Amino acid sequence: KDALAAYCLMLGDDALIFSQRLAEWCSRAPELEEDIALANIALDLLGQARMLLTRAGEVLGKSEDELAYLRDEREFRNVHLAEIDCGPGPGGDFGTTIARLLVFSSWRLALFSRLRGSADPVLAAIAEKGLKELAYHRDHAAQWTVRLGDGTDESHRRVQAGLERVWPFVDELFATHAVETRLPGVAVDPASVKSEVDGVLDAVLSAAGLTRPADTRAARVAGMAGRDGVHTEAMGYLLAEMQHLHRSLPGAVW
Amino acid sequence: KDALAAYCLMLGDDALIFSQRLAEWCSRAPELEEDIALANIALDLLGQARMLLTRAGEVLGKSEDELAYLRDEREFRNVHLAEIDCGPGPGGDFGTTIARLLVFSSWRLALFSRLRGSADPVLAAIAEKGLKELAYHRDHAAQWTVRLGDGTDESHRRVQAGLERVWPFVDELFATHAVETRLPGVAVDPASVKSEVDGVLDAVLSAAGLTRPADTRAARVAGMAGRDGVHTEAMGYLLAEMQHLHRSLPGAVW
Amino acid sequence: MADDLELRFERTVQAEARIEPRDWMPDGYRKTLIRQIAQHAHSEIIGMQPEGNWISRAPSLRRKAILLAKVQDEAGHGLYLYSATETLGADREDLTTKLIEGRQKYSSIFNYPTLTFADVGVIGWLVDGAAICNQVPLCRTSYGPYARAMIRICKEESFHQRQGYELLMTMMRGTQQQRDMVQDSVNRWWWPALMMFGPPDSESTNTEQSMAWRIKRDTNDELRQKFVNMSVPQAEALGVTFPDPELKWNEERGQYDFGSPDWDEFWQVVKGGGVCNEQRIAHRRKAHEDGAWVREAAAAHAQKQAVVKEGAA
Amino acid sequence: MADDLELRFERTVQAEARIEPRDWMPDGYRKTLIRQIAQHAHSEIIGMQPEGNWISRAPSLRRKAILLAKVQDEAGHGLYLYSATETLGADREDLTTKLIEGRQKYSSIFNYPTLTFADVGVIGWLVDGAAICNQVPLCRTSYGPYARAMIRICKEESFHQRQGYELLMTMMRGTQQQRDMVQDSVNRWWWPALMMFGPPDSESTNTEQSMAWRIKRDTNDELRQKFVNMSVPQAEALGVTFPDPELKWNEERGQYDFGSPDWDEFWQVVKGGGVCNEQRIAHRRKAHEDGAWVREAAAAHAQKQAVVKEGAA
Repeated sequence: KDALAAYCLMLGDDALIFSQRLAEWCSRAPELEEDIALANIALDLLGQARMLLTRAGEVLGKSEDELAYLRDEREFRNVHLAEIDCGPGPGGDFGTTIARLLVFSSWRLALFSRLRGSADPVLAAIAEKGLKELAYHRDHAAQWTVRLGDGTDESHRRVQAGLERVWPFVDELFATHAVETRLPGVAVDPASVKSEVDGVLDAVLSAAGLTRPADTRAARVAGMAGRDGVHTEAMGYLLAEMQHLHRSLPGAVW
Repeated sequence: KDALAAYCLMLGDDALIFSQRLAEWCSRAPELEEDIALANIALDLLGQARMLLTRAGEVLGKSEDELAYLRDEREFRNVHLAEIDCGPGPGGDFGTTIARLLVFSSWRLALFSRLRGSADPVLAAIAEKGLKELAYHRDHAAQWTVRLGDGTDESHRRVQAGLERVWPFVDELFATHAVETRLPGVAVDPASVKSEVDGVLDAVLSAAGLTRPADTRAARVAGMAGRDGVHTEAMGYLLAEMQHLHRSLPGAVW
Repeated sequence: MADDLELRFERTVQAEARIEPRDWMPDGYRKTLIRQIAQHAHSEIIGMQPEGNWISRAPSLRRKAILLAKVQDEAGHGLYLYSATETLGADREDLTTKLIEGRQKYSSIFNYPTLTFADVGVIGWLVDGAAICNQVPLCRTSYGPYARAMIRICKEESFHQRQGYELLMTMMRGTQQQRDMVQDSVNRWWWPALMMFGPPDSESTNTEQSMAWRIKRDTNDELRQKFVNMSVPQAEALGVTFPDPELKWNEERGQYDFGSPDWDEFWQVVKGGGVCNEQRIAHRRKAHEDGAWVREAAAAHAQKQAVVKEGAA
Repeated sequence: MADDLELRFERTVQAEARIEPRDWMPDGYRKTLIRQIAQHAHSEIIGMQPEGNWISRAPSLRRKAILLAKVQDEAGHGLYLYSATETLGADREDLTTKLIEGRQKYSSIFNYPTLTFADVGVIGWLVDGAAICNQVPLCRTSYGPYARAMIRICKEESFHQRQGYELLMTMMRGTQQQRDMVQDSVNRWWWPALMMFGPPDSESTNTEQSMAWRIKRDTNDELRQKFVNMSVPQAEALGVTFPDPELKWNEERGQYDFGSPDWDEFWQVVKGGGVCNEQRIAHRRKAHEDGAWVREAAAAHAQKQAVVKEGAA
């Protein structure tokens, strides 16, 4: 039961935190159409996050908002890829954002497509619903990857740099976590989708004329990373902004 | 009594919020000596803030930390000049930082030099102690203003742009507030130091070969500005970062 | 011939029928429309900022989703409206340039800062409410693409308005601190909302011709009165007051009397001297400039694709 | 002649007297010193970042002031140490370039992230504690300016260490959540702190010559043991445990036995593969590059002033 809640938090926090990052683009995208598209993706992920946190909350006796707003950094279980600044902040640009979106949505799509067969009917239903959304996210990222890879020298350079920036965080996506091991039939072992995702990424990068970065592996702290609640230094600032108002008005109704 | 507390909050919040901004430079200054100097100034102002919030808290029955960490944005009474981003964030650079420091410290020095004669002995003592610090801050800013104004074309352009950026917020510094009016003999009417400060600024700008920007006046919201708790949109983010941890651990001891 | 065309145009307008992009239209009509629709589009785009300011800090996930969807809708409205100007021969890039160079205006209301989350609700209720009052008549405006865009926009804005009001209702049922936040926000936004209808009729230019062309259908003062009449009972239901001592029911007129906004402030903000004018334009400029390389890349890729297809054909 | 100088140098060092900048010294001694002092200076400067990360978020004004003053002290230490290298003919700008190009190292401990405010206390207690163990012997090092800088630095670092320990003591007397934060932080920092003494003596290079020159005075393993012996009772007083199942008192040796750090991790971090290596260097590079125009302006102004003075003379 605890493992199920932890697993829902893992998947839910990925979506919540990445959605928070994507929403930073709102009113800052390169063109109006893209402002709408990124907001759409952020909304889809926020929706997924809400369902997953709600499911975790059923087990833990907490609401989605208690889980989103009243947990401390060490209790968030999202992967580092979701939390790092890939733009519009100083940590990236649109090219980096697209690189992250491509990796994240290809990975999550593969996970969700297996999660449809989960023994937990709620997770299976969430996966079923999310599948179409994630397919759109991945297509959107793939199209932009090709456009930027093929477009101009500058766009090629930038999206390649974006790939280099996010690549060290890819390893974590496929590392099996103890929580997943404890939920056979319920959770998807991310290691099992690695070759599928690799294939997708290789195809897109090849169509875009981009080079797959060398497989480096971001270091861990005593073997721990995002799934264990050990985050990058960017995470604390993200949470401060996200949670401050909620924490400032205890007992308020929204 | 309430007016005294409000007045202490006004002067205390100016110092607290500006100190928070200056401390953002820590580990980011153009050279090591300047990293030390800006941290020094931030520390002096933080010290002034603590004494002033403590004095306000004596009247209000609150601790300095309750006042710094548990008030909402609308309860902060600092001037806008203290809160705007003048760098190292995207809202400015070292030139803008120096421009703000020059204006702020010239103004506060003039205020404190009259505040030594306050009928409130605590305020008078705080002013006496702060005077030497502020004289150093002003000198430091004046030296840099001259160095940048005289240095290279780029530095001249940047510090001039910095002056243009901060100038709309100067008007608020000299606007008499109802709280000050209600404390004759205790508070200093900021309008009374305007010509003195103008003289100082003109002398520094002239030595630096810089042009005094036209006197524009930043707009108010229904006549209200920082002293009334109406802030710029930058303030909420500053407070989220500053207060988040304190608010996250209610009942904790630091 | 020209007279003939002009006559047909006049008749179409008089008959409350629609002018379509392919129809002949007077130059003044076209220019006035482009300017008006562009300003409206700019307002939607700039209007994303004050509310967008709270997306990252929204205090519940439900409110975050609602707010993000709303700001996204505004981008969508901007898109329809820029498209409508394109049917008149305008160019989106050119209009954007005019916006960020300050040569075209947008609704001044967005030059006020959003200071608390209650502002999100009050903007929905009062600002969108005022916008709807302004826009509902435009659903019957003479230019077809504009009228159709307005129908869709008004529908979505009514939805936003209800959401804003519902947020305020929820907050008013919350803690005292929340109720104070709502009242404070109403105090700050009431007068700027009244200014959204433009200067008093006695000082307003352009109105007469625009009324004749059915681009505009009510005077500023008529719409303002309508808005006040509508808003007062809503405020009562909510439990807030408007910061206007002159506001009271006039039995004789069957309408509310109300005070006059600070028109000096209005003109100051219109002329660029509002709290956030520079910030809003700088934000838009930065987004536009930072995105230039992306738009260039997309164009270059499309160009290459076209060449490939042509070669294949 | 050279032999004569060398002899005098050797005698001075043997006699535990000080070599001063004006004295002759072997090239290898000079180079080794510059490298060692520069790395120490770089460590102070890079070390500002992990703790500086919490200044804006410090949970009380008192802790904010203490932390800001501490990080400022680190900048000061960096400054003394760069000055010491300058007495050996090194150039600060050149050393900074070497740092941001990754050609000179700094203490690997700063490549671990600070994740909670407890880390500020634990860095004070364990990291500064380990640094002091490393540095106290250097107060008697053979090169005068370095030894004098170390005396001052050690004094300040002892102060920082006490402040860090005091913060942890306070937190341990607070809420359960605070106690958990402290234990979690100790778990994350204990092994990296042990690694601060460098690889085991069996794998350490340079040690022998440095010991002969009295640049180094104890072996890595000796210092590590000393640190463990010192820290265990402090942990007990605090009420935390170290994450080492092998840690226990050895009656026979009169010392604590303890486990071996993960030396693979150590080498990975040294080689640039730690959690924050890139981030730390990028931060420093950005500050340096963003400040270039300021340093140029200061130089240009000084130049102009010098010309004016010369003209007047």
